[in-house]
Amino acid sequence: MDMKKEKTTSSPQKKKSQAQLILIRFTKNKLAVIGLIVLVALMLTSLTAPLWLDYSKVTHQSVRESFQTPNAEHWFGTDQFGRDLFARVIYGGRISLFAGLVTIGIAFLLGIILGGAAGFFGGAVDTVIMRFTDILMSVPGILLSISIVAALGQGLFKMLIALSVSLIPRQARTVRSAVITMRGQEFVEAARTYGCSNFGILFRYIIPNVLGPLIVGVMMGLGGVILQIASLGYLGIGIAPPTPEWGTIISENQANIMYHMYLGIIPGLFIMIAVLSLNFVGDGLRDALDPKMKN
Amino acid sequence: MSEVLIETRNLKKYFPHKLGQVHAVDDVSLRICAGQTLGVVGESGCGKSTLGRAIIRLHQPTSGEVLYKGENILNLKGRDWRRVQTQMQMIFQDPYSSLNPRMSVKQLITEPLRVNHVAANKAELEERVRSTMELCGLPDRYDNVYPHEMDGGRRQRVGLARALALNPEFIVCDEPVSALDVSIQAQILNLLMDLQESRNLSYMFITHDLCVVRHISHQIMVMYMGQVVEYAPTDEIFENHAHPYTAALLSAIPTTDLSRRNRERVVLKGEVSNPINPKPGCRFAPRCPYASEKCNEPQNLTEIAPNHFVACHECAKQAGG
Amino acid sequence: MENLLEIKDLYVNYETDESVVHALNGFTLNVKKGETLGLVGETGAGKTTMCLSVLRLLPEGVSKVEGGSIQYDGKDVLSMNKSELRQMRGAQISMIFQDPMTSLNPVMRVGDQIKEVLSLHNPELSDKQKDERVDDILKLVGISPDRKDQFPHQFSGGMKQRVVIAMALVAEPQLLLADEPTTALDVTIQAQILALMKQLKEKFDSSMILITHDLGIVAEFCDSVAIVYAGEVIETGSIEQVFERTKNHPYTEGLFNCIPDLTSHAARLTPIPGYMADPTNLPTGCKFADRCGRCIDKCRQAAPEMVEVDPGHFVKCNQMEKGGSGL
Amino acid sequence: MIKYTLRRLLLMIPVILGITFLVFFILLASPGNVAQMVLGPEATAEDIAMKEHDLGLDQPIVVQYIKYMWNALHGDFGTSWFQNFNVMEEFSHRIPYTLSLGFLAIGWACVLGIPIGIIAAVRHNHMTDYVVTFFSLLLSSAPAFWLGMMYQLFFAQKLGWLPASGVGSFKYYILPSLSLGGGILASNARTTRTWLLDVIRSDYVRTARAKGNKESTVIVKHALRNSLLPVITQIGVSFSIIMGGSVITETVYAFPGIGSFLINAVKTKDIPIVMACIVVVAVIVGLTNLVVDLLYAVVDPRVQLGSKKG
Repeated sequence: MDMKKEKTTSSPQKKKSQAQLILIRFTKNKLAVIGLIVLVALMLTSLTAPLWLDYSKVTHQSVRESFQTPNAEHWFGTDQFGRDLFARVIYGGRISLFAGLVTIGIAFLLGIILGGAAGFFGGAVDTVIMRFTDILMSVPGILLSISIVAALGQGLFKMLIALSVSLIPRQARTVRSAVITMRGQEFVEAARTYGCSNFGILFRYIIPNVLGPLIVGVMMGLGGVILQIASLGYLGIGIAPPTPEWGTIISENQANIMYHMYLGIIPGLFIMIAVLSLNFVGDGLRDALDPKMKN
Repeated sequence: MSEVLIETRNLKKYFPHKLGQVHAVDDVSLRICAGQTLGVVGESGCGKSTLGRAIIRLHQPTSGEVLYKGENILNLKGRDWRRVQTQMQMIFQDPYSSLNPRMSVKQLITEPLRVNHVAANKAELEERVRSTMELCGLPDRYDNVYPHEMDGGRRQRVGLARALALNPEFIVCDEPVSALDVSIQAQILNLLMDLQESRNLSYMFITHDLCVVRHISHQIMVMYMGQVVEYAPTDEIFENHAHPYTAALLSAIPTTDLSRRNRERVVLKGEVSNPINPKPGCRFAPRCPYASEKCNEPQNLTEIAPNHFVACHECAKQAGG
Repeated sequence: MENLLEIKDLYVNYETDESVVHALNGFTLNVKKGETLGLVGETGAGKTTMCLSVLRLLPEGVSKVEGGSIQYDGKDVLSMNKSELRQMRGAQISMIFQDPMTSLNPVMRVGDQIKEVLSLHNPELSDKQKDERVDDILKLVGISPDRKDQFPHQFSGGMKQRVVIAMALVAEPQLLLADEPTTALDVTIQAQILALMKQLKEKFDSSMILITHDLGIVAEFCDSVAIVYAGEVIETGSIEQVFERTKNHPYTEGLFNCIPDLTSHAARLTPIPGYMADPTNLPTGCKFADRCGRCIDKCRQAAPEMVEVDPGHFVKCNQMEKGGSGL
Repeated sequence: MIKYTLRRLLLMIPVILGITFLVFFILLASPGNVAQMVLGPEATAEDIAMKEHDLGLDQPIVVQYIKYMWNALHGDFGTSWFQNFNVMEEFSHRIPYTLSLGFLAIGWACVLGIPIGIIAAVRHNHMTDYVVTFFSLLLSSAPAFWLGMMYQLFFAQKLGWLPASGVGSFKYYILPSLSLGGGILASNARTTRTWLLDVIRSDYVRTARAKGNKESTVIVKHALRNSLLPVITQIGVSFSIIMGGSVITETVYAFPGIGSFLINAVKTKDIPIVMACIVVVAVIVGLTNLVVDLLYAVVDPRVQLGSKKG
């Protein structure tokens, strides 16, 4: 008898419901809570940006005010064309978060469909989908995205396609392995004994039990996508300028960061903070969802 | 003898394997009458769970027939199969993994009724779930309790209630009490026996524990590596068993009766052999103290006493069958 | 025969973020030299916690020994320092765990895992002598020595448990703690393993605590028995005294009634009503009170004391008198 | 072992054919007239037609693909459409740089990452564990190009310890490999820590303690080897991430690998270079995965080569 069996569950008086248990465990993880707060703050500021920061400030150039270090008027200072870095970073955030969410959304949905089908039905369906993901994963994701950008050219929509194509195989793989483990559980066999249809089993039994770890995967995945968007932006094959995007801002100012360090450091910090908070929340959520991690 | 509810004829179930075929269930013929319990006993890997799942078509059998009230159900489709399927249900060994963790007790028991659209309206559905829970000793304060909030014994009651919701006539019980503590085990066994009497249910009770099976079954079938070695009424198995494997099983069971403490024991040598592409004939031969050349030919069940079958030419000869 | 192991009034708790589990509540047990004691109890009764406390292998940070003492061969285990503990583990006291599938290191050869015990406790032996000792012990447990270079995954459950037994006995310990050694095995393999352990115990003249939830195993393989409920020993005595079933603790009696024994012909088993006592909020007084058919008010208030109903046969129940049956 | 390796090599061919056909199809089937781009805007109609004929663009895509692959098999990856130099020749200079940078980055990730993970696991729930987890998450959240720029800014330009860009003696490799391997170093540390924590709680580690072993021997001799298995798989996966990352790091440090080479080709849609890059990287990643699987089978006795599905 090891420790886990040693603790018998108590008599049937109402224990905390599952959601409350997860919440308690999540709030116990300080870093995760901070991550959540930062994430929500970032989301809110970039969502409500047009209300309190009109777009003109992003493109307004004035040579007189170029290269100002962060001051009262320009919180993050200005770049070589005198454009306000604060406005550009905030609007840049809108693009990164928006594109990230859309990409991870597409990858998540297609991942569930492909991964779910492969994991649940197995046999020919499984081999075909798995061989296809093997091919797509034989080359690093970013190379795949770059070749798609090379083919389709630059632009927000084209970049979304490029990124999701490189993400779908990984997502499908995770969903497939989660579904396969779940499919072997006895409660799925039980569902078959009382005549539950295949689709009924997939959507009422398997997907709900698989959602937990998948959401953690999406959190972490979103962090990765934001990094990729910034990287494509930096390489100059992301969203065409002058639309502000974190990666492009850094690459534009790369030449001047020797003497104007703030131009390089601040946008980079924003990316890191966004991805870091996503990882903290993902980490906290995984520990909260996984009852095994007791101490 | 009441009329036969379930009958199988030469039922076989082979699983594909890299190196060949695993003969999980090999040519099993059995009969279960209404209101009776057939105990299926054997060690791990003998195919007893596969047999139970093959009968209710959880695993599609490789060959042979399964007759429900005389009608072969293996290739029924659509409405006909659904009609028979609701008559046959199953309860599982592991109370922790046989209930969907995301569903409350009420939802778990309502599922079979909802899937088969059995209840005319919501009120009837509620009433039916209520009565089934009552039957299994689950008061209604359990309605929205989740599986992780209950211990093994109560979870097994929920599993039973879920199986009973459709008013089946036949339930396959796959080691339902093995994962439970002794004191809770007795509660579930008594519940199963009470339900059998009140609702004329028939069970196939699968277990590795001969004491438990003696207590609950009318007939017992001993299996070894997919083959039936002995099949007889309960007292026949315990009082005058014929097959050496049954003898070894019985002598290996520790008993609290001190007088039997230093009884003569039949301790088997060696281990279960490889189940892939087994040779014809008796698969117990390599470990059997009385093995002879003839054991390599296929053994068929010979009746050595009324309803007492044994698959061993040697024992049949000795018993003058 | 004086006692090899004396556990007196041991309290052990596990603190988790949700609640505190009282695993052992005044656990008292004595094991004489050369004796095989059967320890019977249901899930969560504290059997494994007892073994781990004796070997001081309780998980740090989570578990806490609240009180009581453990005396092994006159030495106080709880105050031993690290090196004394290391000398004791494996040489004086060794343990066989329940699940053979996970008790062996999957990436290390079987022979090396046994030899490791020798290099720890018999450094004076040369490498060749150690190999011979490993071959001898393997033969003793019924495994051909030429398999010692194989890995655990190449052995069946029963064979793996034989390796674990060889590992536990190769340094010839004085006390063997066997935590449900055969629960994970089939009944025919279980018979082989228990017969082997009995034979080896006699050969090395060591004492053994055999932990199980099966009274049948205790009846056939042990000299004396202790029944555990909710972290407390509630009855102890020789096999003959306890299995005579005349002066048992109500819980022991309940256990006897609900086991579907081979020889019993009862139409229905009489289960013990109610459910396991919840270790996170244990009742005051007798912990079995809620489930006990003969419970009286005294039981709910005062915690019962051990009463010696017969010489050497103790029962912890308020309604039992010294020497008399009382019930 | 050899039979298994041969089988894996054979299995790599369909995968490489698959990815190359996919990319070839995407690149050529896309809108916009490639010949027009090559000749520039003022090219006349028949110039474009003649150029298309030269490059064989007028034939059906499948035929072009077969021709391309046939040449590639013979090591001829065609000539660059814009600077018309032989692609293979240029690659043979650049591949060694990319490979050496990649292996050095993996080297850092293992030499630093794994020990850090071990320390974090052994000192679980202590300060060091929290510090390690925090910094490893920090490192893997920072974009690789920004990390590179920051190293460049501080260690090269401000402090002047190391060269900022270009290539030469070993010193030129330090900063690029550190920034390239940063993310992998973090995930190696995290994987080692998580798996070591899991293994420390397992039954056979408890058995090792019950034998009387010192805690340090238990960790090193029993726990560590079992927890390294998943780390080896992690390294296999991370090599393909490194190949991807090299595109970025080489651009930051103007490092003459195939990465920076690819970016310019992408901007100008110089198909032969992009294709060559895909083929080379697919082969490298395929080979490293094979090597990692062989290594895994050596370390873990339970893995029988051959019985593993391809």
